[in-house]
Amino acid sequence: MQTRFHPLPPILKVENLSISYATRYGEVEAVRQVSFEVNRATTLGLVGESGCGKTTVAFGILDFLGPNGRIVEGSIKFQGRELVGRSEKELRILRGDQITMVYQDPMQALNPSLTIGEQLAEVLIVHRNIPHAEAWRRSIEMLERVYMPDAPNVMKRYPHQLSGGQQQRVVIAMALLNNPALLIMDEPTTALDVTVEAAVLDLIAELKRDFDTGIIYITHNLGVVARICDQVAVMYAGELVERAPVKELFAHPLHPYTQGLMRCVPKLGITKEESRLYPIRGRVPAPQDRPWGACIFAPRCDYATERCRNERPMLREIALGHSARCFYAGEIDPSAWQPSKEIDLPVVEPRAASGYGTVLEIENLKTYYEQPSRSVLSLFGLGKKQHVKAVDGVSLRVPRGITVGVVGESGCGKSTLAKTIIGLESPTAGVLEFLGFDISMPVTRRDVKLIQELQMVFQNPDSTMNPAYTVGQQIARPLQRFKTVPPHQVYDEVIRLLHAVRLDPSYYDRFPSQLSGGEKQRVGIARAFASRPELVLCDEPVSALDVSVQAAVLNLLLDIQRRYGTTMLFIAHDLSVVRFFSDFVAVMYLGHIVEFGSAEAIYAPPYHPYTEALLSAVPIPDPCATQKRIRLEGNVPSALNPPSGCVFHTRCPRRNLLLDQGKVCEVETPPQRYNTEQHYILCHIPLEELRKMEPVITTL
Amino acid sequence: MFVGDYMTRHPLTVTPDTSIVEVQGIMAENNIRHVPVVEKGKRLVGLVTRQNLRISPIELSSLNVWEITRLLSGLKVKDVMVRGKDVITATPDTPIEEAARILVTHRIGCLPVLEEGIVVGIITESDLLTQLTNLLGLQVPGWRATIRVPDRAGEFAKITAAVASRGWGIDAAGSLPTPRKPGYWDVVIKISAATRDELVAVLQQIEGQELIDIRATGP
Amino acid sequence: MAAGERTLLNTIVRRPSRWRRLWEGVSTIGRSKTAMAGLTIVSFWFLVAIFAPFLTPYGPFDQDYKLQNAPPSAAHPLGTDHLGRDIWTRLIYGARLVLIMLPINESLWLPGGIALWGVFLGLVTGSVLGLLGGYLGGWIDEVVMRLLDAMMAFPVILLYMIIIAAIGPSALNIVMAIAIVGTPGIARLVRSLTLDIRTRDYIRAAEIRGESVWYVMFHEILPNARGPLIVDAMLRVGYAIFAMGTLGFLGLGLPPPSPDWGSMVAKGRQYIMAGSPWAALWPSVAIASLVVGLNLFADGLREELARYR
Amino acid sequence: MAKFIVRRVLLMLLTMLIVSVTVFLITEASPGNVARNVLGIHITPEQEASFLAQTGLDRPLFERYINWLVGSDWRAATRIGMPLTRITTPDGFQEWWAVEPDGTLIRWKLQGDDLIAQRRQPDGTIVETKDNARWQIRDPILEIERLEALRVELLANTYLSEADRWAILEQLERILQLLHEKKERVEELAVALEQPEAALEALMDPAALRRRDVFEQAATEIKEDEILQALVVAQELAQSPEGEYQIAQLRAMARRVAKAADRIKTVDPELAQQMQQAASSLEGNDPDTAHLILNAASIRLEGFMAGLSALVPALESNDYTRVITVLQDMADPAKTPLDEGQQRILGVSLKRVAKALKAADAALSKELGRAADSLKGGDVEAARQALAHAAEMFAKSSETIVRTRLAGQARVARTFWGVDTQNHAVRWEKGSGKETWVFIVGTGWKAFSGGPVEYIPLQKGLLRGDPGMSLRTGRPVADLLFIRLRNSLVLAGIAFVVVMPLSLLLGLVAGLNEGKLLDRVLSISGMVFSVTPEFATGIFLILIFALWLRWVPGATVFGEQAPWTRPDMLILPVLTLTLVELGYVLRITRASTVEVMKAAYVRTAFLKGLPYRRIIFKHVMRNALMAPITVIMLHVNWLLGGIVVVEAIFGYPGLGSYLLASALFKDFNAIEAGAMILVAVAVGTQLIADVIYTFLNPRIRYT
Repeated sequence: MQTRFHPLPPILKVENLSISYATRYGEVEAVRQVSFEVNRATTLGLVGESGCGKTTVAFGILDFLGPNGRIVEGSIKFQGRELVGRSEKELRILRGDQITMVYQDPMQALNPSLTIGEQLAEVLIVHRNIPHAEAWRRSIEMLERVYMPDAPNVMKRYPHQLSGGQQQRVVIAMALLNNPALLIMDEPTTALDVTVEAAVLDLIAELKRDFDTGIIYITHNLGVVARICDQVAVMYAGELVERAPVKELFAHPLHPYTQGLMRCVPKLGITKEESRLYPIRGRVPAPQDRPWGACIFAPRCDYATERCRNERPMLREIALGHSARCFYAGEIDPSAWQPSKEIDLPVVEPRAASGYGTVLEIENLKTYYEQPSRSVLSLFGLGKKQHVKAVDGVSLRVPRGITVGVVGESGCGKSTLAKTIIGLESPTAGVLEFLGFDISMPVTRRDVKLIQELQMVFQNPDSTMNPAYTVGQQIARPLQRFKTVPPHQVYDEVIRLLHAVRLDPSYYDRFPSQLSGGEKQRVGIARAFASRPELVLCDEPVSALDVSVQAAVLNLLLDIQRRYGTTMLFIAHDLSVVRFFSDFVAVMYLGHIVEFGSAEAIYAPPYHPYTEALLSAVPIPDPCATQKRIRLEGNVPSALNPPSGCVFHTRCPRRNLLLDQGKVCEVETPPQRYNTEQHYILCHIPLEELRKMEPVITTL
Repeated sequence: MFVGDYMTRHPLTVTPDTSIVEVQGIMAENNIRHVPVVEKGKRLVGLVTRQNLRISPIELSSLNVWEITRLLSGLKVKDVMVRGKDVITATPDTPIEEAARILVTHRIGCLPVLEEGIVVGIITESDLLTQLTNLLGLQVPGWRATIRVPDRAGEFAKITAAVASRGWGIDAAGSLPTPRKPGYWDVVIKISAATRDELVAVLQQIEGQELIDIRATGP
Repeated sequence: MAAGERTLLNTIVRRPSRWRRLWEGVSTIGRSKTAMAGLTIVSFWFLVAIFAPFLTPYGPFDQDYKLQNAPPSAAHPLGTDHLGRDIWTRLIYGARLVLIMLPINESLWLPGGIALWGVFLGLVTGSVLGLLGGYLGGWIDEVVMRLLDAMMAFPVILLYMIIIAAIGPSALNIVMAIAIVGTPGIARLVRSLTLDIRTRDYIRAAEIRGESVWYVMFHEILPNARGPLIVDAMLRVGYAIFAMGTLGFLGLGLPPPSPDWGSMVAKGRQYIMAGSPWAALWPSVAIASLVVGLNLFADGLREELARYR
Repeated sequence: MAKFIVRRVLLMLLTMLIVSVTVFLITEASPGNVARNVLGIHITPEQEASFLAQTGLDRPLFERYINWLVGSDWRAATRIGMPLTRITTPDGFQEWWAVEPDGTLIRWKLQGDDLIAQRRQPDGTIVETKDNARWQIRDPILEIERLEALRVELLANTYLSEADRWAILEQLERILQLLHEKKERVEELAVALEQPEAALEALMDPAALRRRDVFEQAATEIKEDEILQALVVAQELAQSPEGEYQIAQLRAMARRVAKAADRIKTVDPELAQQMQQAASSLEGNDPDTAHLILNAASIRLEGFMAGLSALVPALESNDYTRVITVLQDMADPAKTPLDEGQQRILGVSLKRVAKALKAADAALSKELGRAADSLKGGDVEAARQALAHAAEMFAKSSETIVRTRLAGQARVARTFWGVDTQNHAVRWEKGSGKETWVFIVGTGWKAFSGGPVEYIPLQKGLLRGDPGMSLRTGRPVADLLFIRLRNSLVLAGIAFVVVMPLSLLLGLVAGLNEGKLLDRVLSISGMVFSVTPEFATGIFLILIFALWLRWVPGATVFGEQAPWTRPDMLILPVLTLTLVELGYVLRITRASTVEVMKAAYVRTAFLKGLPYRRIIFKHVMRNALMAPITVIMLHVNWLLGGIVVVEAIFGYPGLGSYLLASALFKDFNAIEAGAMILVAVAVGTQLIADVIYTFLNPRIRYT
């Protein structure tokens, strides 16, 4: 961007915007007096936990609030012109032309029964009145502009034939076709894998520069904000609580909520021994329960005073360009903050993986799924059978009492590994021993004593509990089934477990629909620990939770693990969480463990090239940190037909480190190279070369 | 240095049916003087400037205050704008000096920039003047030196060679024939990596050239 | 202060108890005009069915030879049929057969009408088949689905006709026929619900506890399929009444002289062109209103449930 | 795609196989007896057994299913020892013939004791020759068993004089002896038997045989008695499914009923009046009313007429023991209670019987006449005595008949497998004395001593395109089925053409206006239409349009005409069908539209700033119609059900009413064929629906 004498007016100026919905509780205000500006070629990040009204603001700008929503007051000035009160027809001309939007789930946002080309071209045809062929040509150009491989062909395909990353590129191309002045992006990368996310974020940054477009970027991920935003607006419970340039915000968060959010996020490169996660207590109030005439954050605020509870603070500018909605903004010193006693913090001490013996021993484990062939012959049981090699030769030893994290992109086989261990899938080959017993059979044929020792915590809080039973019944069931305690003590034991997961005994009679996501997850944990298992598998237990809840659940897990001395296998795609939570980390790619080692070892050179790429893709919640920019090309290959030799060779950015430019990778399976006794890398590149790599992340 | 790089993208536009009262408001609020008029598909149909909106008092003098109000509220952009065929436009690949020439020769204040008939931007006098300041390095802090050189091939190379030999870089440069002194050109360079004394020492040593002025400029 | 905050938080977090939820459910129905209209019609028929003997001075088989095909009058509010029987009396006794009593033989009857029993039995078999197919998958699913496909491919009416023609038209047999015909639809619904529910994590949780297949099916899955099943069952009761009427009309209903609505229409139809439409009209209205009522109720309920999901 | 279609077609075949087996099993579980449906309720057990044998219904389920599926001719051909072939005669009948080695078509019939071979000439004419050379002696061991049993019966028989008994016994012993001696050499046996069998011939009395004929004649005459006819007509109507008559049939029936009414006018005026009423109902094309009235009449007639009508088959079959029983029953006040009117009618009827029997047995006739007179005079006691006396007399006079019969049975039986003129493979047997009942077209049932004893009904099987014979009509199922199918397709087709565009459009409109008044009106009325049973809708429509407004006829009467010749009669059936389907499709379309309108991609389309019409036509419509179109196809099953009911309401001669009649009749060849057609239609449309769906939904096309 070139500098100017005369500053141009902001593209979008939102003032005192309030939006309400008609619900069964009456008219409920979802967004209350929000003000912000978006300038040309800048990105405004709209951050906050779910339910804070971010998306409502986005749809409010386009006045697309559905039949029961309406703008109560406020003004939205787009390029100096008021949008509130415009007719549907006038808005229609703006939508898709001057103001466009990119959505969270690209698959849902694209019409499944129209080709990509039709959906792209019609934007031009409608807004530009140009012939079809011309529109088609320009659409292809735009697809190429967003680095879509094989654009002319993509135009003829249907959405489901593209991968998630490609779909998101299509949606972005669609949004940019008319060279809009304002682009609203609603969590555009949340559904994507971390490596794809990184590529999409790069693309967004580049497009912002080239098109002079003002961007509103809605996200809950502070790392993403730090990476691509220029300005940040923090929303809480429908109100804007803080607004600042990105570096300023991260350096000096003024509002207690912003400060709290930052304390919830695990920082990459810091272990659990070094850092703590401090969850914000309580939860975001539902729109109908929000207090008027008080600070909306007061019930959860550590600094709240009588004034906060009786008077509503206004958004006021504390420093240049930095505003906060807090009476005490600027007076509060975040570094002097002390956790209140209401938050439970686990005591964490470092542990080594020795001396206690092995809980789980996996040797060359393979789990294949049969894939029905597409030929007519398969009807008669003929035809070649194909196998999805979900787990393809994994060896892993889990010592007692420690946590092993498993990371990798989706489709790398980490969930299948968990299912195989727990007994929901049968291994195709290999050794699977738990406490010295063979468990390579489905769970139904395992001894009940072994089942009891091996439990699991699940990802999705909404489906982790059976909606038909109360909390108590669900926790009691494993107690009854495994006869952990005598029948008459079951109730007491359930109450004890509820205490252990910091839930009030009154929760005993509640139904899952009455619980929040974090509470459900707590019940899930209580249920998993009810049988006092030796090993607990955690399959992405926090990835569906908001950051503050995530912090609380992570703390809880750490605490319970310490108290029970449980061994854990922690599966996640978020490297910072894994780093925070695990003692050892296994990096998986296409059914193989490509690197294994202690958490510290994984996050410092030597890296496996894949680990390196993963690390460089992780969004870091620190705008000042620098990160190597390594981007993987293409998609994860199909596990039906994995690449020969090293499975990673098709995407490996480091093959040129080898003398023969990586020919050997295509042919030979890479050797396990041991860096230390407990750290190995599966790569053809010699360790010396790998050690020469620079750390991916350097914090200033 | 083409118009496409320096124009203002996403210019504010109005439609032919916008009332002039509203246009006036928009201009005042955003502090602009030119608004392209577009119809469906962002196709240019005209241009409104502040001049167009000015109504001569003579025209109004015969009317009473109610009639004026009614007249004004009824007036639409299409009644006052410069019609499409009369609007002079540029394309994104027009060189900026060409754009400046057009502005000067036609004595106008702005050029809507069209790409395939669609308004993609607008370039105004002030945009061009901004670029003049950039051209001469006003936007970077450093030393602005004016050197008078004879109108001969290789003179500019002497300057760059001298600067490059010290490992400095030229942040901006420009040259014009010296006014009222034929056979000479004034070269302006902007250097930020050196101190004033170092720079003076180097520039003064160049044979056949004269350091006329050196001063610190910056934003 | 901290304690005070706790209570504030608790008031926000506190959710209604079980009774409260039930009351909310009832008031949900109350909110929907559609559901209320349906409920009114259905309750009307239930009430007249229950109190039938008190609502008419005649018996359903009493004949009056002097008054054949009479139009409505004070003595016979809806008129009489071709044998001089009071149509109102036969209608409300017919409602009993549909809704509140299932005659097994001349002296024994079970509570719950033919339509209700038919749907109930269909629910039982359909649920078991659907759960088996949906949860176990594999060849069991394949077999179950092929069987259901074959039954679904059978035109419903033909299936009814053949079943009733084969096993003869008695109340119990009509119940069986309704159950048999209803089974595939219910099984498919349960199967699709099961396919959805079985992907949930709580099913995983039960499985890794090593729970038996039956426990998972009947304790973990079935309770969660309840909601859609209840709505579906309500619609199915409507269809069962529809089917009963159709069977009666086609001469496959309860053997005469039972006050079967469909048979009443079939008999009455013969006198329409002779100028006495009452005997055909009223039972038609009765069936139509009851089925419409049930559908209105189920629709309204479904809509209200969907609206606040 | 290819895989998908192949898979679906295989599944369709599998489904049809399962369905055909199911229908077979269900019809098998049926307690109702087809024979009674076909022949009336007064058939004798022998007639019933014979009927079942002729139609192959006495065979085990498995065998019948195989016959139905792949035919029985190949099995019959091995029995006969000649290949069989089916030809179609110039007048449209299908005939089975055996093929002789030289290619001549041949079949057989039995005339007296002679086997007659019919040979079909190339020009279609038939040459008859005696073909007794083909008779074979049956297994001698079985014959010995049978004759031993006969000897026991002979010894026990009380109706025979001693002389006759011993004469027959003597010959029987000789025959038995010959059988014992020469059972290994069948050819010799035939010659050796000639002598004793000729002796038995002499014992048979030609007069007795003649009297047998007279009995049969008497039976025929009694059958023509109008009172009895009235009963028969009433019972016929009571049994036949409603709405299943051609106009000509109705007229003929009306004449019979009117005649019967006229006849009993003097005897029972009240009854006569009722029957007159029934006759006029029949004239007015209202068989159902007639049915009701006649039902009442038959109840009135039934008490004693049951006995009288039982007399007919007894006389017909020369079953003197049964004749006696019937007479005794009539004499017994406990078994036949009579009121005054009934006495009068019975009197009239008995008079008639007496007259008919006069030639055959004068004494018996006289006694019956006396009974009739007594009844007329009101002296029931005397009448009963006369009847009892008649029974006694009849028993005495039947000695010659018995002798003749037993002499006939005492011969060695001959047997032969061949093709008869009724399209069966038949094993004939003569000489065993066993009576067999044969249904002869135009004549009715006739008993033969010696005749067909084992049948394989010939059919090609469904897989070879032959759905078999209809039991109800005696004609091949295919003949009528396709005409009926055509009629139904016309009805369904018109309804479909009306329903589809209209309901999709209305559904779309309702869905787009979700929650608004228009939507409420459309969806609630759609719901009301779709859940109101077709017959109720039909009744309402008839009341409004046929009775009240008198715009269109309330019933359809086409006779043999094609339905499109009377479009006015099609209006109400089509309207009924349309309303029900309309509501259903409308609701589905509405729901689907509402769902699609909430989809994220429609939101995208709105936020792309597309004009409303473009969003609806391009983004919403295709996705919204995906569900309804497939559901409609799946709904063809319901549509078929609706057609059955609509056809029943309006008396429309379509496949539905045909199937209903067949189901009520348990005419399972027709049911099976109809079911196969319906299932093929249903599964076929599902297949089409799936194909359409894959073209509408690109996700399926490519995965």
